[in-house]
Amino acid sequence: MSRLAVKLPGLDLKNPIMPASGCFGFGREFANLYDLSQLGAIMIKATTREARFGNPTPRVAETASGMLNAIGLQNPGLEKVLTEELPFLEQFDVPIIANVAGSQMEDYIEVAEVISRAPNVRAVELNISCPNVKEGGIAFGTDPDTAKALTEAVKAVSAVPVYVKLSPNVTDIVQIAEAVEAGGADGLTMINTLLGMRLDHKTGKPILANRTGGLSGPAVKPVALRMVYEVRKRTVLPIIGMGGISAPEDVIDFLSAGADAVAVGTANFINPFICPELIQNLPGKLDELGAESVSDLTGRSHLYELTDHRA
Amino acid sequence: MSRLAVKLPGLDLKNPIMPASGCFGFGREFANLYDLSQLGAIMIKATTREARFGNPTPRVAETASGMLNAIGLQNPGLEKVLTEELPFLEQFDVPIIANVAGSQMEDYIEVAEVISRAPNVRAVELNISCPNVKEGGIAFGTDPDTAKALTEAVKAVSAVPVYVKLSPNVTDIVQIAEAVEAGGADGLTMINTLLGMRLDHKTGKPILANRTGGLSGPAVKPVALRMVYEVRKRTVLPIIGMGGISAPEDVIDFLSAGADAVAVGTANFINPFICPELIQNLPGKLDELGAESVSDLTGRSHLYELTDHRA
Amino acid sequence: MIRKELMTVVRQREIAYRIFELTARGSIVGDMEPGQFVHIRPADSFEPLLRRPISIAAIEPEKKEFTMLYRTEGRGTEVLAEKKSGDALDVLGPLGNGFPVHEAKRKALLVGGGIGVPPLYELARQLSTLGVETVHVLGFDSADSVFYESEFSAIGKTYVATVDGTRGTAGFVTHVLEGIPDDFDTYYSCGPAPMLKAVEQLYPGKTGYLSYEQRMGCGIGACFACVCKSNDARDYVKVCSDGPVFPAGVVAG
Amino acid sequence: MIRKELMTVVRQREIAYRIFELTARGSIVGDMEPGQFVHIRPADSFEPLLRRPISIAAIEPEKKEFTMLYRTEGRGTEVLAEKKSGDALDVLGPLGNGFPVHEAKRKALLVGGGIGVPPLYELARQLSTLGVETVHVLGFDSADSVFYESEFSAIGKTYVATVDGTRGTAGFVTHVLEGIPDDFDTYYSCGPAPMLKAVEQLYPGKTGYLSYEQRMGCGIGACFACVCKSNDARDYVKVCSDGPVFPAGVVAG
Ligand SMILES: Cc1cc2nc3c(=O)[nH]c(=O)nc-3n(C[C@H](O)[C@H](O)[C@H](O)COP(=O)(O)OP(=O)(O)OC[C@H]3O[C@@H](n4cnc5c(N)ncnc54)[C@H](O)[C@@H]3O)c2cc1C
Ligand SMILES: Cc1cc2nc3c(=O)[nH]c(=O)nc-3n(C[C@H](O)[C@H](O)[C@H](O)COP(=O)(O)OP(=O)(O)OC[C@H]3O[C@@H](n4cnc5c(N)ncnc54)[C@H](O)[C@@H]3O)c2cc1C
Ligand SMILES: Cc1cc2nc3c(=O)[nH]c(=O)nc-3n(C[C@H](O)[C@H](O)[C@H](O)COP(=O)(O)O)c2cc1C
Ligand SMILES: Cc1cc2nc3c(=O)[nH]c(=O)nc-3n(C[C@H](O)[C@H](O)[C@H](O)COP(=O)(O)O)c2cc1C
Ligand code: FES
Ligand code: FES
Repeated sequence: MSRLAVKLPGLDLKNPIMPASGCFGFGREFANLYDLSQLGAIMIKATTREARFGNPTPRVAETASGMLNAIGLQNPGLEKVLTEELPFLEQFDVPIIANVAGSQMEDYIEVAEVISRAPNVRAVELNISCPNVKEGGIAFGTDPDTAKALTEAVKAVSAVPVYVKLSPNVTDIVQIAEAVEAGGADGLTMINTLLGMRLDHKTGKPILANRTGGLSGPAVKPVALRMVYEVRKRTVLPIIGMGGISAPEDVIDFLSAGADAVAVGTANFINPFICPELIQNLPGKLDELGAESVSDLTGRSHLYELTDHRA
Repeated sequence: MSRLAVKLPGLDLKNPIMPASGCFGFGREFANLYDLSQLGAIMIKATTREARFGNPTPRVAETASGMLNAIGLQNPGLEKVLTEELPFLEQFDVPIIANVAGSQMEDYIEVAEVISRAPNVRAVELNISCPNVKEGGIAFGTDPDTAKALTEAVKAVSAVPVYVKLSPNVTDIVQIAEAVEAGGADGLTMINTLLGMRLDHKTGKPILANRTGGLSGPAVKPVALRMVYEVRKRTVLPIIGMGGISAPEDVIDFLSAGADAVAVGTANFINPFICPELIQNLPGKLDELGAESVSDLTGRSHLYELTDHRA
Repeated sequence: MIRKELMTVVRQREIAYRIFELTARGSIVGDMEPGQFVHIRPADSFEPLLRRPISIAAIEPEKKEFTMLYRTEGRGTEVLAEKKSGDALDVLGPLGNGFPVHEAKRKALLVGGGIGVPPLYELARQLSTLGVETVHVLGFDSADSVFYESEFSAIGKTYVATVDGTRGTAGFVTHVLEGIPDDFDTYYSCGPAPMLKAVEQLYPGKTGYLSYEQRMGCGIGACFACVCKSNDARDYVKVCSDGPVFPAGVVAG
Repeated sequence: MIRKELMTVVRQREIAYRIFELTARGSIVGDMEPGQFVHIRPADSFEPLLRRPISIAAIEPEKKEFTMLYRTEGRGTEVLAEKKSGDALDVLGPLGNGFPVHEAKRKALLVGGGIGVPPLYELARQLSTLGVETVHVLGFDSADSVFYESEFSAIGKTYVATVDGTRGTAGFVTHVLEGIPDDFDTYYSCGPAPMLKAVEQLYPGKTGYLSYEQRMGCGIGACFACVCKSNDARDYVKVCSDGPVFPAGVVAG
């Protein structure tokens, strides 16, 4: 299996495949379906200081090749995550990446400081890109100075490496990536969802009670891939890429664009066995492409830069 | 037919349906398929001062429920558009909206000044959002000050109302809308394409010779709808909405979100008869919804603001 | 145990206006219980993308066949309606917790509205097999959307109500309920939320089980799409994994 | 005249490895000419979204039927390959300018590579009807992807080349061309761009027509997706509406 292995700050991944935050809960439901130790890592649902109920329902709506969600960071709160959810996951041989969210900078700092000391948490994922909450969330991820300051503050308290989850709802994602790099981030995860909306044709009323929601799934893959490609050119930070991954070819594409590992979100809803299936198919894909290891593919799209001449 | 009619600055539209710029050429090809006088208006292909060949091929690639294009503003140049293309369109009883692009501010000003005086051009559409050219294009559409300055300059020379075409590749589209409103824009058209990318799975090479391209089609509709909705809340300018429209329900959705009229792009490639078909179906749709006229539907999604109570 | 299986469509037909009856064969049928649901992928495509939750309406474990009854609403159910005998059907299931059949002792009232009627059919069959008398009150929009009236009638007394009065009692199921004796020990109901609320309020003293609907993502409890506020110690419940069937009183208005 | 029609699939079968022969019936067949193409919508879905350009391989105007031959490559052609007799086929066409059949006088050379072979078949039939002798040189990857060899042989002398040498001459069509007489007056060719270039360079003095491929959007000349630089007064040509067939020398390298 070592040809699938990927080493990133804090993370010794058996393979580059992991479920994305919010699409896998805290792993309990999927643990009934397969052995979670197969996974490269697990990105758990966003954790906030206090328990949150989230937004009113409906919270999801389908769109062409995609879906909107406005869950609103529902979670049982830091305390319960520490005492109930993380201990449950300790039975599996898999690194946990703790997605951390909050309304104010202090929230992020407090949650990161505490959760980063849980025995199986190997990295913190700073969620500065949730489009579905009124305060915090995306506001921290669209301004480079704020993003940098938050990264610095969390880095100062975290016992494990800090990955920052970038929002695609920005004019220049490279600028945000560079800002959090300057703030000391150990890695990037990207992308979170694109802000979108669906209406009831009959009434004109927004289908989501929250009115707007985050767009994910195959529809957003071209945008995600472009962003990974752009960011890869300009930072040296490791990237965990995501956005619309549902097949082995998608994994290859994200690696090619410059991701070191990938996360799978929406596809878990369509096929709950997607992560182990992707992991199983990966060696065959590498053979097909004549690649010895996953890292042989990382960033290969950038090789075409030099030879391509344009009018 | 008057229940379909819409009156906008410079534009007396028989109905709110028009082909979007770049998806209809200069109308010649579609004139062989149906009578262009049926259309609400025609947004012609971007015109630049000099002729442009555009980007190398491949210039299009399909994605999940969408397509990428990197045509690169190919057009025969202002002179030929004035002497060959616009005169051809004079035979039809349809207002022309001239999409204007350039590399520098002077280009925009010169083209707008001249083309706005062509007899059948009723409005100028400032394309400050083309993601597929190295200079100009999107650069003018992502910075509010530049967008405002360009709008002012073009307004000063244009003989017809000026609509500004907004890019979705920004952190805050409302900010850009407000800037061009302050610059004197008569209306907004939105959205242009989202920047995206597709790779060849086998080689990792970008499929488009230009590497990145603009994403359009049903995949982007949720993003477009959300942006129209947000902008509608904050400006009084008329909006021509677009992004993924391919069915009567899509037209209704854009009107509901706050558009005064709509444009159809990618769907012309899938069904070249889509515009007349949408026009024909619209009265039936109005009946179904109990609406007397198109304007009865405009902005109705915003009515739910006041009555909706959230936790 | 939740499994994902490519089942085989045995047959499909339209049994009422926009109402389809689809029977499929596969090994997960062995695990199914009345009131549970399956999560169906309408096509091997990104459009429609998500699975659709549909109740289990009838189970034939010996034949490994189950039947679902659904109304075409949008893209997903329309695509599903095109399936023909022999086609593959991508099913995730069985999901959720069904109706507790052993709660009813002597006589049970089953109240269904529209596409809430289907799960009551297998429930009625199993109750009847257990010797429980069942009374069925079924509400529909109109005569042309009534389905399974004779199937229910074959099991027990069946009342039909239609909103437009073109069949049975004119109005809602509550109009029927007000006119029939409440000599049952347990009631079971599935239908739109306002109907469930009304039924719950009619029989405050009885044991009752209500099956809820919510828009779903995963269908297995992982995405928090389908939550409802609850009246018990839990802050909230998930319709997909804590439900869809809840004892009366649990789900908050 | 370009029309959009829901044609009916008459039959479809796989005639070689990943090569499908699909025959459809409809009124637009009456307007078709060899070398033109149709723009097919693979499914009534957003995925695949765009139409796919496929050449017209055989025309039976009396029956209102035409045949296309295509190789499954990606999502669009895979979905197309699932069509069965009786299914609807959404066709836009006929598109583009075909081969000028009246240019050939006595003898014509037809050179096709892979999925460039199909349009040459109707061309060969029509030339033959006009009394023009045709010689066919067809290139494929491997023996299992060879198709229509006997159909072409029934019309005129036919040479096959395969890249891996498992059938006919080993190598490219150019290897065959170098070994046969150039006693034809006109040549026609369709295949990958490098092949067209090579053929063009082999016969600088002859009248020749080449059919090109490009990724397309609209297929009717409106979107500028399919342009090639040209050597003539026009700066560029559009493959879909100025082509796909061009006189040799027009399309720039
Ligand atoms: C537990 C459960 C059991 C159900 N059992 C049945 C049944 O037996 N028969 C039947 O006809 N219907 C049933 N439904 C409703 C059924 O799921 C929807 O009618 C169906 O999903 C509509 O899909 P669509 O693609 O046709 O509509 P669209 O409106 O195109 O669907 C778009 C999205 O909204 C969701 N959605 C739309 N309506 C509903 C709804 N009422 N409930 C939940 N999600 C919805 C879809 O799942 C999809 O994700 C059940 C719902 C639930 C939650
Ligand atoms: C004028 C013309 C005539 C053609 N005639 C035939 C024929 O008779 N038989 C045949 O097998 N093929 C033919 N082709 C090629 C055929 O169009 C492609 O193989 C097909 O579009 C691939 O679609 P896909 O969905 O399977 O592949 P995908 O790779 O999934 O397609 C993705 C997109 O790329 C485009 N694309 C991919 N490959 C090509 C290609 N080689 N040329 C143009 N567009 C492409 C598709 O149209 C689609 O828009 C022709 C192409 C052109 C331009
Ligand atoms: C239902 C749902 C809930 C999500 N919740 C979170 C979350 O709590 N924290 C977070 O960082 N991202 C969250 N996301 C975003 C995903 O982690 C991921 O970034 C995004 O969905 C793109 O990947 P995909 O297209 O594979 O789904 C959520 C996405 C979905 C669909
Ligand atoms: C092939 C292609 C070419 C385009 N060219 C232009 C252009 O020249 N000027 C412009 O303002 N927008 C151009 N656009 C953007 C469209 O006008 C429209 O804003 C966008 O495609 C979204 O609408 P749709 O989803 O209906 O296609 C182009 C789009 C496509 C697909
Ligand atoms: S649908 Fe995902 S938790 Fe219920
Ligand atoms: S495909 Fe649109 S111009 Fe040729």
